[in-house]
Amino acid sequence: MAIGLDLLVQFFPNFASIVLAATGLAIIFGIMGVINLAHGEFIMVGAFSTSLAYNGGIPFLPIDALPGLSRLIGAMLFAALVTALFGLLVERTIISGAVPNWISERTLGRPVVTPLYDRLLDSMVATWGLSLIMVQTFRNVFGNSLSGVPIPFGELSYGNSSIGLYQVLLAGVAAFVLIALYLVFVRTDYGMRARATIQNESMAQSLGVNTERTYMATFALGSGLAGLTGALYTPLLSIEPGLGSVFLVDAFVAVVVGGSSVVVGTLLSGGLLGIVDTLFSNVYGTFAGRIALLIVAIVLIRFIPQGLSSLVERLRERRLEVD
Amino acid sequence: MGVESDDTATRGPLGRLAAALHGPNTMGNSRRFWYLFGVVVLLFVFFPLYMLPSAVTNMSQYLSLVLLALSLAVVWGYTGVLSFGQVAFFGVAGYTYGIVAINVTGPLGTIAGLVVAVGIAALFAAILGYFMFYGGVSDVYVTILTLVVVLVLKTFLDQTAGDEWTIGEAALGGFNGMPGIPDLALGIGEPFLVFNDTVLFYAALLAVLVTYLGLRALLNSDYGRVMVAVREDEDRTEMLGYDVKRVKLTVFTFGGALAGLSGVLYVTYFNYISPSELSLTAASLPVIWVAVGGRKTLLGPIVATIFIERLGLFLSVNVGDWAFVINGLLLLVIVLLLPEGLLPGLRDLVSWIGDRRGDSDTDDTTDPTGEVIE
Amino acid sequence: ALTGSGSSDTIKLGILEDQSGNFALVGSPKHKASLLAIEEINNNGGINGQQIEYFDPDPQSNNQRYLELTRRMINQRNVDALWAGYSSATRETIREPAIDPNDQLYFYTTQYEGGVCDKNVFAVGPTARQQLGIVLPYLVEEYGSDIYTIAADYNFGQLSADWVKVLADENDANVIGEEFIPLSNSEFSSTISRIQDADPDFVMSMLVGSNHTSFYKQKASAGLDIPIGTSTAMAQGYEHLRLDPPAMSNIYAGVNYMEEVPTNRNTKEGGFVDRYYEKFPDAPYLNEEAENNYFSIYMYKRAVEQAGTTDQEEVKAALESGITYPAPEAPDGEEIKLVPETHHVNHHMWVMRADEEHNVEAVDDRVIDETFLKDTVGCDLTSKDEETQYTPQDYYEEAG
Amino acid sequence: MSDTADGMDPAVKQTSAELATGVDTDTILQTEGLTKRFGGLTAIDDVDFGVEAGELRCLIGPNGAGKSTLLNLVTGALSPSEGEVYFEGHEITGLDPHERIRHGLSIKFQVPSVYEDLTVRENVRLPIQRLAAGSERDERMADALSASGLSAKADVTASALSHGEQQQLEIGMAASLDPDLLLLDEPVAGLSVDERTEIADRITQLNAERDIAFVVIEHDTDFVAEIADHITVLHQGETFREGSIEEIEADPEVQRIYLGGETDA
Amino acid sequence: MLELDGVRAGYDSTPILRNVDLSVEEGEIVGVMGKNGVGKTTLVRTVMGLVEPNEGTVRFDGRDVTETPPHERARSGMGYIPQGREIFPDLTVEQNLRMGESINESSSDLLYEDVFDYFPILDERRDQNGGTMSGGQQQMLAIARALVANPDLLLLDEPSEGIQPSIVQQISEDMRAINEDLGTTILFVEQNLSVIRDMADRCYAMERGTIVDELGATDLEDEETIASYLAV
Ligand SMILES: Nc1ncnc2c1ncn2[C@@H]1O[C@H](COP(=O)(O)OP(=O)(O)OP(=O)(O)O)[C@@H](O)[C@H]1O
Ligand SMILES: Nc1ncnc2c1ncn2[C@@H]1O[C@H](COP(=O)(O)OP(=O)(O)OP(=O)(O)O)[C@@H](O)[C@H]1O
Ligand SMILES: NC(N)=O
Ligand SMILES: [Mg+2]
Ligand SMILES: [Mg+2]
Repeated sequence: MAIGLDLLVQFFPNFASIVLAATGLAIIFGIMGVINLAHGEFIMVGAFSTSLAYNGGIPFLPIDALPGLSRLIGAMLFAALVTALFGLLVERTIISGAVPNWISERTLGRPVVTPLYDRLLDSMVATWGLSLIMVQTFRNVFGNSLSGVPIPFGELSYGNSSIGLYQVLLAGVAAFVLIALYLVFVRTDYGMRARATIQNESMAQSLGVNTERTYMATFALGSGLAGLTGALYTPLLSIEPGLGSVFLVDAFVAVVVGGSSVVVGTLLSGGLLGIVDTLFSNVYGTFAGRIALLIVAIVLIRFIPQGLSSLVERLRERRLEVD
Repeated sequence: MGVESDDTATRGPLGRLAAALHGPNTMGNSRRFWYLFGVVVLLFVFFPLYMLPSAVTNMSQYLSLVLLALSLAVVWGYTGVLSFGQVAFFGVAGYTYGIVAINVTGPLGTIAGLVVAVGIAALFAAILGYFMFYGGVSDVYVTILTLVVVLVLKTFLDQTAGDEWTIGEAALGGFNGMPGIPDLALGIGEPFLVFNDTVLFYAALLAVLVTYLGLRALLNSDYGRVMVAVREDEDRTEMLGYDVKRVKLTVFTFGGALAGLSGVLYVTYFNYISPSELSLTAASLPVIWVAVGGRKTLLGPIVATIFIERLGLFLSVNVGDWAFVINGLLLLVIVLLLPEGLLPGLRDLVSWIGDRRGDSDTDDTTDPTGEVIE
Repeated sequence: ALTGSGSSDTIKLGILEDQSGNFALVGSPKHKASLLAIEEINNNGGINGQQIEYFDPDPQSNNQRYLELTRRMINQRNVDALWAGYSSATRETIREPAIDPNDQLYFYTTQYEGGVCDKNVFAVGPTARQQLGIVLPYLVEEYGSDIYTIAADYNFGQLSADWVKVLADENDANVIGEEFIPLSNSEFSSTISRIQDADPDFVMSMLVGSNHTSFYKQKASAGLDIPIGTSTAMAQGYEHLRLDPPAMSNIYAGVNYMEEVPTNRNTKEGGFVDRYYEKFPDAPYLNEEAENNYFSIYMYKRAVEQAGTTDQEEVKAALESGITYPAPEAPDGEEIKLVPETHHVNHHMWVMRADEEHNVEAVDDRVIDETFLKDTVGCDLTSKDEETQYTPQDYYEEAG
Repeated sequence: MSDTADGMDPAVKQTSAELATGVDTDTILQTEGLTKRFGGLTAIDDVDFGVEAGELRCLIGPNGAGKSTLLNLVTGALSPSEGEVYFEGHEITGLDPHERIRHGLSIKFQVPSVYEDLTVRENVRLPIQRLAAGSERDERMADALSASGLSAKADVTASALSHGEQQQLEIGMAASLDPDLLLLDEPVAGLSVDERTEIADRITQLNAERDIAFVVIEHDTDFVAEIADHITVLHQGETFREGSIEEIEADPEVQRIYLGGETDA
Repeated sequence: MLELDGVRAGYDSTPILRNVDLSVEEGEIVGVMGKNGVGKTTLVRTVMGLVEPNEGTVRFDGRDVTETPPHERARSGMGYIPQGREIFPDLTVEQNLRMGESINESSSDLLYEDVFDYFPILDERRDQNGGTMSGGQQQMLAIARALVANPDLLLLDEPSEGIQPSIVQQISEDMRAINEDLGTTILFVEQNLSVIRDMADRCYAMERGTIVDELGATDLEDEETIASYLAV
């Protein structure tokens, strides 16, 4: 019983960290066909922005003057926004090549950059370069570390153990993010149009989709979510330029294990991998948790290469069959 | 695959060699290329004469990494299987060589180490490849799966510091790695040739040369054409009667062996190996070398590997703080401006400029009703 | 041993410390303190009248780069002595292929697991046995005998955990739980819950690196309020300044040095701390390894002066003659001593405690000798040239 | 290269023996009870489809009748829900596509599928290099190129070919595998009138001279009329009618479900 | 409704269209015919804005749209049925149809009923992925997708390709009906004699990237004339 409760409580932070690490990456990967190896650094931008805003490091923006919890929430929202805007900048300059092409068309008379959309491998190399640039630029500009942010909310006691309430609440935030995304994808045509755009860009244009705006919005949304993740983890982490690398691997594994559907896939992979991690970490130690998570990922990719969300689709088809 | 040899009997041995090395799948089919190639090879052969010893040993390191790049060029560039896991075979071979060579002393031990290491790397690749290709894993899923395999290995090796991880005389050594790995050597009992310093350089140079020429021959052979066909369209190739899974498995295994050879040369350069060879950064480097150089070429990855590695050293000596930034910018610029890679990009640029010069005449004189369209 | 190039009238030192990459946080104070020592020496007339020339390319926390640069330092720059590297993995990367074949005089200054017995290597940082040897007995005395060990899951952590067991035995305490955490882990709730279940008197933490820093924040937010002894936190990565209080509250670090060590040489006006911040006003912290770089450059100076030459074999011999130095870690009138047989240092060790406000104060201090190499395995580089690293396996073999 | 290895499989032997007693030995392709379901949809429903050696068969039927699916089941691109496929007396149901190809099957897909980034010559070389070497290979490549009308474009990359040229190239590649049975899925869709004639000629010629049996799917009734010996109409996954072109065109049910009120002149 | 004036266009540096002049009046059905590779598809893509002219102007509904991106042309009323279907393979049939809804922003009526009436299979298969539909079914889906939002101008590139004969006939009839009932202007490309004859009010003949002839209603009665433009 106590063990069961322990496992349940431990599951929440694991679930939260996998889901929050993965959503931004999943959207950019699933919808734009861009593998963002700088995803961890986008998370880092979120964390740095939160820390700077919270500690009064942003000129003309007195977030540090806000009282209590609103100071933290203000800093986090600000960070998500900053990262989204930063993502927009990256999209325009690197991913779409729009800015360099605008320049080259006026000087050389022709575009020089082919957009990285749906070029998985090229986008990997380019964003790898971006990640090198970001980590070291932040190091040079902000130093090797920034001062942190306290963890709010205190502790949650259960049995003879306790855990930071904040870490448990993060699971709620992760669930909220998934629900919000679900609504965005289901209630609006945005998700459908975005998927159509990546499947056949010129046809989507011919049907009235402003594909350029779709890409910009998608990348900004994915970046904003990465920024939010960084913001949410600022209280828990030591704020250093390299902090993003912790998230990258889990995010990748979760995205691939989840499959093509961003919301369902991330939910399922966060759930399953979270359970595996919790179970093995608790029973056999952290190393076992880590290895078990990776090995489960390998087995899943091998046996369900289309991802966990394809299982749901198959179930849906099964139902159609019965109808 | 039971493919017959080319019809070259009439051209004599030299002609046959030339025919074997030429074809649509590799860059550099002109006479001018081979002159240039000869000059570059000579520059390398005399490298120790005009360079400092540290430059020579560093170059042997780059040359052994070139083999790793080539292994990925074959697997990814020519067969379309993007493995993020070449460093796994590299690392496994490195550790295996260390274990064997530390335990079996003397030159024979090192040679046995080499053979066993390359064999284990190939076997590992074969098992992994079988698991993936015969299980229908493809595309980006291969990429991620191989990456996860690397991370599992690294996570495992990081915690092997304890005494229980000592194999014979060789301790795996955890994060700190396995020191004391002997140089490769030839001889029975007493070594008469030890592969260190300049000797290692020549060994690595020879390995790269042989590999390059051998791969040229392979890629322009019937089998090489099937590899390219698999890259271009797996279904079509299957429907021409080729066993696509087996081709992928064979190439992947071969790539594993080549990466393994690279790993062995590399650890004999360091006399040491540690799990950092299996980090995410290390795993991505071969992808970057090959992507930057031009994945559908052999020369591209060779040039890019040496260039990028040497540049890294240059920047860390001369630039300091902003070295990573410059390095990153360079990658970005190359991928964005030359998506086919450095060498093909330069080639296209040269021909584009040539075209522009030629074109500017014809453009002006094109008759609006002229036969422009075929 | 040297074929000096044109400018043989200077003494050449190679300083390979991480200014960028993963270890920059701990590496850049090492780099800075080295420059401070060199500048001070040059301003005071150099060594035997010769000015020091230094080469300090950035190895970027990359072991491959370390080896390339080490070779370059040796072959191209002909350095007379080399300071290089933070992690033990880095040291091992360069030791066998570059340091030993060239008999290069090499200072490794990081606090480490111990055991290197190599005629070319001067491992002048404190060893795990020295650091744990001051803090563990203190905590047993203060809080009780049940110890829970958490350590980074790699060599340093595993060997440190072994030393905790050895020292627990010596102090009639018991290790009631032991847990190793992969370096990539930054989620500690299950660890925290296990500690709470075990209910020890105190925790020994040998967590390493920025991921593990999260532990201190997370245990505070979980309300785990327990004394923690450590050899890794605060002195290297100044967590007490980087983390919001009370994350580091009630943490006891066993160290040979940190910025707050209350000696006159250190904190008095014009002392080490002042001189450091005068030269580097924006530097975030002056850490344990920085002091080790600093004093070892001065020890090198003394050795050269004693030998009357920069010939590396003669300098090594001079260093093996029982060189001492009034390092900032030691109180007035005391000099720390380089042990000739082991090339290690008998440091003046401190127990430094952080309170709820993260103010740090010294609660205990004394000299602790490095006994493992000398007494247990019998490393004696003055009589036998060796190039070995001993592990606690050797301890158990030798000491039962 | 050859398929002699299969003779050693006792199971196959037995099946072919069974087959030999019951079925006309001239039958090179036979499906038995072949069924393919996609979710709730039965795309192919218990189909027994047979083709004689040397025959030129057309397979027609409404959109979605299951024609492409049937070919995919024969080549192994899809695996059946039920039923078996026999080729030249051997059961091939469980074999990989490449093994079936080596038994003497060959296909041109509905969507043109050539190696777009390779030259025409490399495209043609791939099927041939498996079967021939030396001067024989060169000859066969030259023949294949000229038969496809692409000798002049041998060094052009296939992506630069027109739609019709790509169709010709793909037929040429499929034919150069020396198949006993060649499956063509809509070979003239999107082609102009004269190109249709060329392809019709090509098919009849291959059929007559090399004795290759064909199954051709096509919606162009004029084209079907021009080439077919025998026609099978597929409808809702089942064989609906079989017969000569005249019989089929005259069948009011076929007119209703497929041809429309009046057929093209 | 649509007017091309001196249009030159091509891919990269390869010129394809040379000096194309063409106009379609409101409510007309105009065909374009010509052999493979003469540039018919390029012409339609230029009208849609997917190929940018190097010279000349494209006018739609009285406005110069030469520089207007395709999505704006679509929203202002152009419906496009490309050669080769270009169905979104991983969207369901229903989603593919919904993608067509943004065509012609000015008209709010959606013609799902009519469309399902023409192609009942699409109604039956709403939840099937577009990419798994048969070739002909995809062609129907492509036509339906462009029709749902009631475009002012319909661009059809070989609509009969891969479709069974009875439905080919039906499509010609349906197009005429749409044209009459809704006033939709149609520009189409075809190889199929009978479709051209049944549908077109007027027809342009293309050769080597340029318009070489125009066939009126009477010319179109005569199959020989049509065939001569389609054959060698
Ligand atoms: N993967 C699949 N999932 C679901 N349904 C499928 C799948 N593949 C094919 N179908 C359905 O099976 C039926 C048969 O399709 P098939 O492609 O064989 O038709 P066809 O006779 O070739 O038609 P066409 O003449 O239009 O090419 C169609 O209704 C199609 O929608
Ligand atoms: N994306 C492209 N890049 C370069 N050339 C192209 C491209 N698309 C078409 N072409 C070339 O432009 C020419 C005209 O092509 P287009 O598709 O417009 O012909 P078409 O008249 O529609 O032919 P079809 O009847 O076969 O559909 C052809 O020579 C073709 O090879
Ligand atoms: N020496 C260490 N901390 O690796
Ligand atoms: Mg079909
Ligand atoms: Mg066309």
